[in-house]
Amino acid sequence: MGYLAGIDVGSRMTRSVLVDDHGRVQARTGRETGARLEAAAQAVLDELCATQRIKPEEILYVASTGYGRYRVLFRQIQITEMTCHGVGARWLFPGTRTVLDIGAMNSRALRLADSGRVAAFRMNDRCASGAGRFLERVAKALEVKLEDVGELSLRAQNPQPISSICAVLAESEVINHVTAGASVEDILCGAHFSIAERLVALVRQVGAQPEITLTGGVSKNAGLVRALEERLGVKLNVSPHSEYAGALGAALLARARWQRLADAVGGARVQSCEAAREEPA
Amino acid sequence: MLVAGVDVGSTATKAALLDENKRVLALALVDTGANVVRAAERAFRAALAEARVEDWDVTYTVGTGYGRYRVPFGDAQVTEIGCHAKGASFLFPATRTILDMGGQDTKAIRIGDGADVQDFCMNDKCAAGTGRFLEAAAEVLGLKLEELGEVATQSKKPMKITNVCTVFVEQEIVMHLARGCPVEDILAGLHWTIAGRSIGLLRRVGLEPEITFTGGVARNAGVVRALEERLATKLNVAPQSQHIGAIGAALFAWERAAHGEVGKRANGAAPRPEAAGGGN
Amino acid sequence: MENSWEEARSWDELVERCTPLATDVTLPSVAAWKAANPQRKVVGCFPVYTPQELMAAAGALPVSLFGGRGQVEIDHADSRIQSFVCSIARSTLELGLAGHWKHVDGMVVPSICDVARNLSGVWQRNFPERFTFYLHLPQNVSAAGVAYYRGELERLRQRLAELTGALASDDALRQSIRLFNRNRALLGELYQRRARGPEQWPTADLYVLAGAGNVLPREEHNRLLEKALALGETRPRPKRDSVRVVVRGAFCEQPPVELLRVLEEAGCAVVDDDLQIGSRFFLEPAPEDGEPLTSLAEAYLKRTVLTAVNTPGPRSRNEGLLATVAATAAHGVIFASPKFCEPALYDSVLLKQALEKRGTPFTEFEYEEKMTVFESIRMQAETFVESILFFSEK
Amino acid sequence: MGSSYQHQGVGRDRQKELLGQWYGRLENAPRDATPVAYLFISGNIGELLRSFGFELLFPEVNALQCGVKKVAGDFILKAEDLGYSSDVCGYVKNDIGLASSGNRGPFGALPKPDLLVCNYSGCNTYIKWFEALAELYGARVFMLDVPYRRTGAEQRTEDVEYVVKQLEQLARVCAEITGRPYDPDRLSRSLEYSRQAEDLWVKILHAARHRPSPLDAFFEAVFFMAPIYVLRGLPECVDYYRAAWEEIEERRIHRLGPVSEERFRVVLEGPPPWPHFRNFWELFKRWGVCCVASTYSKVGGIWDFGFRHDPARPLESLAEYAINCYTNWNWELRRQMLERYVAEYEADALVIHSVKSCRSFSVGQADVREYFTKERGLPTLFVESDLADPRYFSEAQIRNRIDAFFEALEHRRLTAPRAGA
Repeated sequence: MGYLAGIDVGSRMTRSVLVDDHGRVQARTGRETGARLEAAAQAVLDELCATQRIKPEEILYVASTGYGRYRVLFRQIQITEMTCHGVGARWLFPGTRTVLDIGAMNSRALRLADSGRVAAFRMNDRCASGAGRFLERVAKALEVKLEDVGELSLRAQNPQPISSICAVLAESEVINHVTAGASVEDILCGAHFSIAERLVALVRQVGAQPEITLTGGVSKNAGLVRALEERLGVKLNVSPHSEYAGALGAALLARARWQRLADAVGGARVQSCEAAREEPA
Repeated sequence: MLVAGVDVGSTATKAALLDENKRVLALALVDTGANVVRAAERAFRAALAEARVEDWDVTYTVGTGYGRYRVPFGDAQVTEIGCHAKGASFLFPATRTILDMGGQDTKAIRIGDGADVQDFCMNDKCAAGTGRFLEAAAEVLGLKLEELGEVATQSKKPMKITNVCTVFVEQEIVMHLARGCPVEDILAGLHWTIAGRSIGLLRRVGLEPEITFTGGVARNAGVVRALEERLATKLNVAPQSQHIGAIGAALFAWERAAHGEVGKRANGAAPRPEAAGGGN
Repeated sequence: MENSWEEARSWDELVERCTPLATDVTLPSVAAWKAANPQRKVVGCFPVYTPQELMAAAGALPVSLFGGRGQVEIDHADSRIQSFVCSIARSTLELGLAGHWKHVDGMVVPSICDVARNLSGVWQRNFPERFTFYLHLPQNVSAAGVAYYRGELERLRQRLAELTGALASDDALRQSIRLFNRNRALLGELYQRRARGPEQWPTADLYVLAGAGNVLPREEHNRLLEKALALGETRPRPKRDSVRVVVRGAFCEQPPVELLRVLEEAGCAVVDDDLQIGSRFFLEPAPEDGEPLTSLAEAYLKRTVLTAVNTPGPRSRNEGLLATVAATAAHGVIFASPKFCEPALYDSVLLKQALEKRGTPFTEFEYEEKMTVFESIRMQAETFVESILFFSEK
Repeated sequence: MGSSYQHQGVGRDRQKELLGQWYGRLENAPRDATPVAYLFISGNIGELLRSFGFELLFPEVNALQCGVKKVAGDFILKAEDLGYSSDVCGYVKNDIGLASSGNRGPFGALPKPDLLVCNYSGCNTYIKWFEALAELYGARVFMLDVPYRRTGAEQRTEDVEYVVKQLEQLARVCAEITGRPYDPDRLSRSLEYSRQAEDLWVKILHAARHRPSPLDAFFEAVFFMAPIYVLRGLPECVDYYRAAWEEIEERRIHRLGPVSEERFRVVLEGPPPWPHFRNFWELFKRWGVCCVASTYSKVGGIWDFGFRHDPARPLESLAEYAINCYTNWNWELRRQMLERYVAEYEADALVIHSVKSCRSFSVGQADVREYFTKERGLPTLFVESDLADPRYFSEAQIRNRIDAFFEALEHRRLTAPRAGA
């Protein structure tokens, strides 16, 4: 049996997923990316092989994704997060039409066509991007643990509004609320809603249609999910594997590419496409 | 007679204590943190402790800094701009232009001989190119804020950093690191960018020498060097640059006291053993 | 220096030698020209639609000024131009205030947008001793509009005479129109060949070759383009898998050439664009005989390449874009708008709606002339390419 | 202000009444089969359109109303959902958002346009705005091209002739749509009303030369100005300014003013931040600041230097009016205007409110600031926010700037005599 791997080198975490040639998930691993991206990528690959007791050469095809996709030296092809999250989300929730990927620094919304093709996408490239970083800062300012902010915010009595567009200035608004004697829960709730506000705008701009699936590291934050569902007025798909959506999508696309390669049909085309993508200077 | 000034900044709260001859008896600095009231009180107390005096010895206290509307601290409030003008021209009498870089505000101020504010400008509604911008950079690079300047001075060829947005600059830094670019070059680039931002403000008020650089960022040798390079002139930087706002506030307090005004702490708010002798 | 391109033996060498001409915003080649022709004048032209035929006919050297191209350290202009205004306005003012354009004797600013319109007055205030001409481009496509624009051109001709000391004769103008028509024809040929074989005619290279025309006398640029057309066919290129895209929005403030390379690396084969539109904005040659100013006025109002800043009159921008997509067999459209460029940002909304109706894929991003990091744009471009390459919906 | 005065509050109340009636006419336009024309405030040629029986709708005024009524934010977000950038004009986005969510605002329902007249004095954004509306409504656009007013004291005749030619085109289009012939006498009659209202409006503005000024020529004038921009040429507009004039006269006689004690007289350049209008005003009132002249109150047209609509030269005077609204003037002409205001109204300072939405206002303001501070030694305050988008108003920061500015002015007043001695 043949294996195919997807490696997602993100700004904080590097994750990998191994699928077999029938597209069944066989293994997944993850670790902190750290400063040396190549090493992180190699490490998750080795872990994959270890879990399955296979040698790296037994992996037929590797697709890399994430901001470090070009640093995965053993890749056959690199594919962007957006394409991969689309495919990954479809696999997790076949009814997915819209994907919201909330990362530490970037957030992205995708609208998928029936084929799974990314029909429209939008990246949060403005003030107050970086939902993850924003929550980290708020947590720091409030002296609470990042893991807890979501849960805490759910206990809010009267959420405190946070208006500033600048994530950094929003932080000082948080401080002002504390000064004014607002409870940590209420402030956190406000913070989550202020992020949700912007994420919703992002989702709307791609012309969101249900089902909407959350992916990315921050998607596990219950407070944010609640805020988003309230603002969007629909339930959201959240999977325990959602932070693996990128690696999963990469693995599945790797499989598709490998099969195309296998069939003589389009083989040449695929080759040239990969040749076409050199490591940028 | 003693007077005090308390400057509640976005990141740090500073206090200064002066005697009747405007000599600085004590300076204190605490993190502002979440509770502005507490921070102001703590800084004030710290200054008192250092000078070994009690709060009723303080005739008059002036509060300043961004926290002043939420917590009017002391007997009167004056804007940071007024206080920095006052403090800077006290330490460097020839000062005509002041650049103050604090946590999330950057200000350029032009003053006359009387330390009178003639013109001023501030950065717009975003933390671009402020102290917070450097903090973010320090975090990403895993350095201490005060280390940045030192490290940057080792740079051979500064990296070009275009992002002034505090959130995006982190991504840009991460990317440069991923490309194996030396930390010192990234930092040198950052300092250069920040300098550029503030020069825009300085030009608005007119770069009249001497220029005095105040606020927390003034302690960063890298920024100072970048500014001096780009402005082709030396800057006045005081060791107590971070306290200049507080000192200015204290000087306003001194003027009020000199006009015979007496603050609430002094006139019997607190128990005063030798109240009878209290001749203020 | 100014003829070094003549010695180029290959396409790559030609592009390399033209790069400084196209990108050095301190305009060394113009300084050299000025040194060689001390008695003649240099007239700077702010984008987009400046009738450079008039300056050439008056014996001056028209130079298309496309801002700072990310090369100038903004030192003075930040104190004059608010943070929410486009970079080209800022860097153009900077280059003037910092004294990089001492050899530019005058400036013509057309009324392309609110920023440009006010910039004309700001420029006048900061350089009172220099020739500044605000050119009103009519928005009313009618006989009245043509007549008014002809009048504007006549006034420009008179003012130029004050600057150069000689009034451009009708014959000189006709001659000049012929010269510019030739230039447009050659650029048009280059663009058509690229549309046929984009990998043979890389856009990043075309950008540089066309850009050289911003600073060179037209006669010289024409010779340069003839040489380019000859050299371009010969160079071998690897065949590669890519999607054909039309680029829109970059008509005024220009992206760094790296951005175009990133697009091509990502697998976008640009088959049409509105980059540096300044030099080739007539769809057809302007009539070469007859009253020259009328023929230029007619050509501008009725036969210009439509961008977000001129009025379409009876024509439709949406139809125009759809026609281009069809004619170039493009897979999709990339809207690359300069940050804070209001006209481009408004326009893209309507154009996107039209493409949506047709089912033509598109993507959009904003750039700035001063940007140095292209990661997010690379990712968007790659995603766009993948969305077309990996999922064939047929 | 107590009941002892008979005219106080008239200007405000009557304005609300008139605008209410006008919006009522708009709401009923479809029922009454009244043709509706959309156009812009700046240098508008409303009299001509009304002479054909059009009822007029000004998208800017709707945007302004949404701002004041604090509903602009949602409409702007709606427009951004449709793909409009966060960096483009908030007025446009407000209007697109409004139009694409049923065209019902705080002022009631709005009719569809039979004609879009893009009289775009001093603003290219207007063109993009109406291109979008044309797409939305499938309505016809008439492009009234108004040349920018350049340096040079004299009005260029070719500019006027060009606009007149276009007004004749427009008249033909109106006749086509309404089936009514162009009636010069009817137009002249309404221009006579315009002239009368303009005389009174100028008297009101000039009243600010008194000390203390009986009105705030910015914060109040922006309300008083509405009728002259949207109802000009109608008799009720003349009555309104007569009543408003009486209110101002009464204030002058009793030395009533917008602030209890007038401590600073300032000239204000730039539009107001509509979503935060009250707070913004309060920040100045606290310091006893009275605006004695403003440019925004001239955003539609400028009469205080002598221009009047002229029944004897209907199209010519409409053209001259169209060309000479504030944002259609170039930098030098704007500077001269501010210079005059500072002198004639004896201002202590210049306040510039720079708004992100409107580049027509904003670009060049920094040079204005530089000119007045450096070359004229006039204290100048520069604050930034937006006229429509509530997200761009940071009260703490603006308050800080305003306080520091007047703190410094006061400090200088205290030290001035000492310096003199």
